[in-house]
Amino acid sequence: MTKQSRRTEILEQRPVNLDGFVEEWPEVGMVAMDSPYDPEPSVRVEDGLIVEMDGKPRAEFDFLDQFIADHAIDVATTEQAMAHPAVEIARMLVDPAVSRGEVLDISRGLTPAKLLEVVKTMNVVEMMMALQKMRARRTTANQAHSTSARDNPVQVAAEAAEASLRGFRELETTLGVVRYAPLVAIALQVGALAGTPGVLTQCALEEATELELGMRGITAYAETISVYGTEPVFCDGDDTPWSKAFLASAYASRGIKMRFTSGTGSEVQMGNADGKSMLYLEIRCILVTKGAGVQGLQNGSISCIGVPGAVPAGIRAVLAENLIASTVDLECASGNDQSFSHSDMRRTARLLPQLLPGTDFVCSGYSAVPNYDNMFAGSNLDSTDYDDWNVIQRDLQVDGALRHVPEAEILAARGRAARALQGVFAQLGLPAITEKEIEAATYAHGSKELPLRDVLEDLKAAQSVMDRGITGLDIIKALEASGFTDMAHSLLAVLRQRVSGDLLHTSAILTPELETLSAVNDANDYAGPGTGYRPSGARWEEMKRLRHVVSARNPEQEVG
Amino acid sequence: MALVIGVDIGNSTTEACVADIGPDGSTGYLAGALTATSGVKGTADNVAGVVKVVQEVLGRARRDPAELAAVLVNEATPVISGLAMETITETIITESTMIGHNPDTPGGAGLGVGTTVAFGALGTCAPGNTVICVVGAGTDFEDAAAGINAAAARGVTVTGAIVHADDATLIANRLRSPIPIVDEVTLVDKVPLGMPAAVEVAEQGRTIRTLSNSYGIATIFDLDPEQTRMIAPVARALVGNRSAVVVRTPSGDVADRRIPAGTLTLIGEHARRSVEMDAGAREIMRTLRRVQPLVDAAGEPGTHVGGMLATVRDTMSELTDSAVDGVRIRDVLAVDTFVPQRVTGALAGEFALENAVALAAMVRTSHGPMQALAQRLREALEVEVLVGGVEADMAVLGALTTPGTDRPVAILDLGGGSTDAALATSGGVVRSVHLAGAGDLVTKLIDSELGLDNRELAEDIKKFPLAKAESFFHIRMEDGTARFFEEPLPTEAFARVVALSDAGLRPVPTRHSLDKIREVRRSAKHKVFVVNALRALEQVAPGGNLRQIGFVVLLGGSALDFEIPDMIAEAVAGLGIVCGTGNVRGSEGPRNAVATGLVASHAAARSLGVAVGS
Amino acid sequence: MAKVSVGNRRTLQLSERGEAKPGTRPDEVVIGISPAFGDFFTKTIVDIPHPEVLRELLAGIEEQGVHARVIRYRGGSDLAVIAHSAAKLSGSGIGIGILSRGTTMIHQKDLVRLSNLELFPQAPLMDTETFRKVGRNAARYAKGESPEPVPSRNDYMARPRWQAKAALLHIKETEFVVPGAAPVELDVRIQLADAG
Amino acid sequence: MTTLSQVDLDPDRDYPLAARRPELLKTPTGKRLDELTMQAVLSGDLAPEDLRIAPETLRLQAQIADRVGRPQLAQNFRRAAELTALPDELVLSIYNALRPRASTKQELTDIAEQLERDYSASLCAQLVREAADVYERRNILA
Repeated sequence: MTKQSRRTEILEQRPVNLDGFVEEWPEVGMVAMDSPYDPEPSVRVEDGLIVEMDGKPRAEFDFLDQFIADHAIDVATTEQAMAHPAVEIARMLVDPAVSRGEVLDISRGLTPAKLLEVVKTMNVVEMMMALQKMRARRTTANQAHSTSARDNPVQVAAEAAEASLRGFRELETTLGVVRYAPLVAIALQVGALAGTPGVLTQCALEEATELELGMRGITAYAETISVYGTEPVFCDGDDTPWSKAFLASAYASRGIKMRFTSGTGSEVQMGNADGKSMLYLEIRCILVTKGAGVQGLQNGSISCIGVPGAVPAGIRAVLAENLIASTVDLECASGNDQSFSHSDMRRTARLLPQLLPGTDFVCSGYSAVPNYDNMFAGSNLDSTDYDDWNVIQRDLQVDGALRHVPEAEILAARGRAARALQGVFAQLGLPAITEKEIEAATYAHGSKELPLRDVLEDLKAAQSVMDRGITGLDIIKALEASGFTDMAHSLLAVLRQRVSGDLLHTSAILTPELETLSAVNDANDYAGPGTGYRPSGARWEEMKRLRHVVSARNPEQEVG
Repeated sequence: MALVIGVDIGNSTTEACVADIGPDGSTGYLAGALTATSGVKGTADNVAGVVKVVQEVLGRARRDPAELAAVLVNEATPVISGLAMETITETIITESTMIGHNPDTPGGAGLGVGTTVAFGALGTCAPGNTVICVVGAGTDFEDAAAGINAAAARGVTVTGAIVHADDATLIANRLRSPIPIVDEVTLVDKVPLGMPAAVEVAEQGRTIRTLSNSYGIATIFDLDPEQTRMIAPVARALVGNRSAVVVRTPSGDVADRRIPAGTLTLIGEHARRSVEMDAGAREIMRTLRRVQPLVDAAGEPGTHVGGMLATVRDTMSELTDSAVDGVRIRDVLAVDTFVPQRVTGALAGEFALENAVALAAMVRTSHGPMQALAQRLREALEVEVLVGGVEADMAVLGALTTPGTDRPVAILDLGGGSTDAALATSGGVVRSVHLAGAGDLVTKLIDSELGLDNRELAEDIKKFPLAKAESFFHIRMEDGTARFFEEPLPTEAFARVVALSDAGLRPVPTRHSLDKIREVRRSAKHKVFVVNALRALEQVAPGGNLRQIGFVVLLGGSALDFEIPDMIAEAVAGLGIVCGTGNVRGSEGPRNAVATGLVASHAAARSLGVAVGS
Repeated sequence: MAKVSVGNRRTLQLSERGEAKPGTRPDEVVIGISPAFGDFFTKTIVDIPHPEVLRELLAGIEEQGVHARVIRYRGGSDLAVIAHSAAKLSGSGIGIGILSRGTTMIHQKDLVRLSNLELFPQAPLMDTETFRKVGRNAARYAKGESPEPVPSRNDYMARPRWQAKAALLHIKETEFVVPGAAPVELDVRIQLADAG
Repeated sequence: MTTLSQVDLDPDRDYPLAARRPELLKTPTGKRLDELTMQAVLSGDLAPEDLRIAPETLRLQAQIADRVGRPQLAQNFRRAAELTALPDELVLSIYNALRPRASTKQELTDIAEQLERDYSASLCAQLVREAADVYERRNILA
């Protein structure tokens, strides 16, 4: 064996060397955003119809091209918009003197290749500048996963309560054993109510069940509606832009908020990238989403993060996809939701481009449970990273939408969530939750510390929830009857939202005061230094608090 | 006419029956309904279930709640049952004298005798030695075969091999002259070296002959009668195996040890007796008969049974808000069973079926908080609620609506937690009894005897017939017939034993054959339901004489089982008893008896002008 | 994750014997290897040499007393297609499909292509022991037994390490596809490499 | 009296409708927002149908989306308004029919006709017809 230096030996052991890195191969699409095979931007309109786009005549359009040309791009302004040089549009994106609205006037007419050309002229700092302005909602927010390796509803409820208390405005769950879904979805909803009011919840399942839980008011929004950037992969997913657009209308027709999901790398991962760069294909997904009339998109590579993460400038491309979603006026839940790296340093570096400028949801799934309990296969951040996150927010004075909460409050909320779920289960005739389970769920870090449940009884009960037609109204009644009146009221308020449809607008969330905040009434107004959203006042005071801060008044003590 | 509803709050289901009653007591039954009982029977938690079933039955009869004259509720007394199991034997192998597991694929066939030698030391064996080769972890099968061939070429007689990996066939296929090989011996390092040993492998489909025979072992190792006596347990432990190894060590042995499992104290009205749990179910039940009627029971603290009896007592005391020492265990049922357990000291992860005793116990209060429950019901339903009728009386009245029945009639209510019986003589006297042990115990026995550790699966095995998916398009049912499908079966069912559940084919992921699973299922049902049926009938029969009973009507959820009613009928067939599953009001099957009885009783009272509660 | 490597002790010689024909023996399992297995590619994604992979699959089958045949599928690089074709050529109806990177599947001829009996999707977790068990289970299905599925393993940190390499390997393998080409029967010789 | 379709909304002034213009909102069952109280839930006066969105409300929200420059979102709300009349199962079955290789051109045309004829859902019908044409050209019909 050749002799190795001690330095090399130590470097070899660094966690970052457990990550995988590969060379680019543009011919097959293994390239982030800079490929000689991506098309040149172009557009031609005849009689109100786009007849050529990005060098391709209409007759050769695949179904994504046609959907984008006919639904996403503004035919009236496209030729004018495309006439602007890419670098000029990029400068408008970066320049604080150009308003968000002025950028939108141009971006609504841009083709996929043009949008790609624009971001290719930008480095990550410029992209962050642009994202800060283009984000749809003025106030940032965050989303968490609350799942359990054993699908334990008591754990999911307690974790949801803690997450809700720590500041997440959306909570998502999914299952190991799918049949558990109704119980876990109820647990997520009840738990979220025990933290702060107004947290929206969802349960990722196959389309029909997910829609049914939503229609019954057991969940409040939907997200796992995937779109892809090439025709064969879209078809492999058993969908087309038209089927997805129809599904989007179906959700809106029931007053339920929803967003699509896509991300760089999925097409090359499936070996069908059509020789195009990952970002070009992702831009097609973004425009399909726009064309379908969906208010928002979860993107940032998501479950394929290992692919862009392995090629040069891949994480720059991931930032670019978030930026483009915002630039075409969509809500963006910006990834950071899947296990990404063995290296803590690299995990943080991958996070900062979304955290620093702020996005509508900085994480589209921060794991509120330890990663071993994360049924979405792990996240970039988990429940052991809470304190790090809070310190970074405080160090840089950027709002990642979380806060430090004293232990006593967390225990109270977790206990209350478990107890409320005990009441709801009892009222609905579902399997009992014992005092021991409540105690364990209150103090646990993960599912390993909870008593095992009788899975047979739980699964039977889960089926009965579906058979008996239990709805959100039944949960309200059960909460009220168990003495959790405040929680009953806030759930009714959430359900009442679907009558008004206010939450269907771009980037809508409910505040803890149960007010709707969306890109309509809380539109991003960033216009350079001194403007836009920046943490101040009570929120900044809240962000200053950490687990351990030495008191200035008496340095022998800690505050908070 | 008055519209009334009879409601029976049972342990697991709440049933209702709605009827119009004329002034003369004439009764027009309109509909029945059933829902899950909310909370423990006889407590205020039942309100939700009662309200639900009342709404449902009215809906079915298409009648307006406003018309309702009264709701009749049975005197529901809380019944709680508990289950526990104690393993009472343990197989221990000392000094690694034998390996007796059944690897799927041992190699070669026949008997080899020689001195154990490590594979690595095979090269140092002198020509003329007769050896058994011990191949440890990490040795490749080609290397092992080459080594054995080389030793044989040098004149070392290798008569058999003991191997760590699943390599026996692979090695045997590469030997110039085949030898018996036992493989998958996980702790092969613990096999004593330099000791006389024998390896035996039987042909496929056969079992070993020599090592399972004490005299066979005595012949091989040249044992005297005293030594043969010592080795006898080894031979016994190897009976039925396809392959085995016996190593003769100075003090090696196989022991079948009894584990002290604590005592159970049974307190009767007149006597009090203790019985050791490890004496087995027969002895426990015999002791129970001696002290009957049972007033209370206690288990030794620190044992499973002691813990279970204490939990049952605590739960009941909490529910009825009474002192713990006021709660009495009113019946126990002990059942002999087996639990697959890893053998202590074994080298190949061998399992032995250890003996165990399962115990079901139940408590029953004399009366629950019925008046409080009735008051809550009045408020919830806004209608008169009458509590009336002893449950057993009502059940008999309901059962008698089964076409073809007459007094004297006994009913057997086969539930989840308890088996209840009542007898109505021709004179109208009703005697009743509640026994521990029913459907839940059957599930537990199936679960532990098959080593499933999955109650949901055990429940499906209990409830549904079995089949084996022989191809993607047909299954072989447990009765031997084939059933064909147009659409291919689900992948997870392929080549597996499946339970034909409501929700489709449910694979049973074990190595057990269909016959074995069926046998365990049927014997569990027999040990619980047939035993309890006879026990119950004995206790209610006049003078304990079963022949005095004319008719037995089976009621309750387990009376819907596909084989339990037949098993009970068969057991009482010789006693001149007509036994069958009830068909309440000629339409409800074994359901709705108490609810129907409540209505019937109310109608009778009304015709006499003494309606309950008026 | 432990580094899995067993060195290059053995060599693999695969000689083509013409188009693969359906088998008639009811006691056989057919192993279908991907276009570049043991050819352009020599080891799995975690560097297990292909001779060892094939040897373990074959040993698992032989230990059960079942006969094995090996074919190369040339017309595609989709694992389900390869495994299903192997199953359809197998006298017992049971086939194993394996890709160069190590992803493996047990298939049965009557199943729809997109289904399978057992799938081992995470190539980085496939070690020699697992390949042996795959061979064993396939043989046991062929004998009409009900083997317990080989326990599937999962590692949420596999994504950052292997996701991109797996994609590259897949694309590369696809380059060796000869559209429309029939599967060919192979003679397999696995030998110890010459010492020194 | 002005009908809802004549209401002229100003996003700055009128959004969110629940807080700013509750008088414009009714459930499909004709209930006002302030009738959706806890009292009503507990007394059983509220059914799940009372917590659904009405087609008129979706059209008001479409107006807001248009006014803030989101024509596609507005169009989605208008399609959704049409779908409020369809039972859940029908919605799901049309979605399934729109999957690749799931339907023939005739089947999709029939669905479009049914949408127009039975539910006056002309926007949705148009989407389905458009899909049928594209699917034919891209060869993904059944």
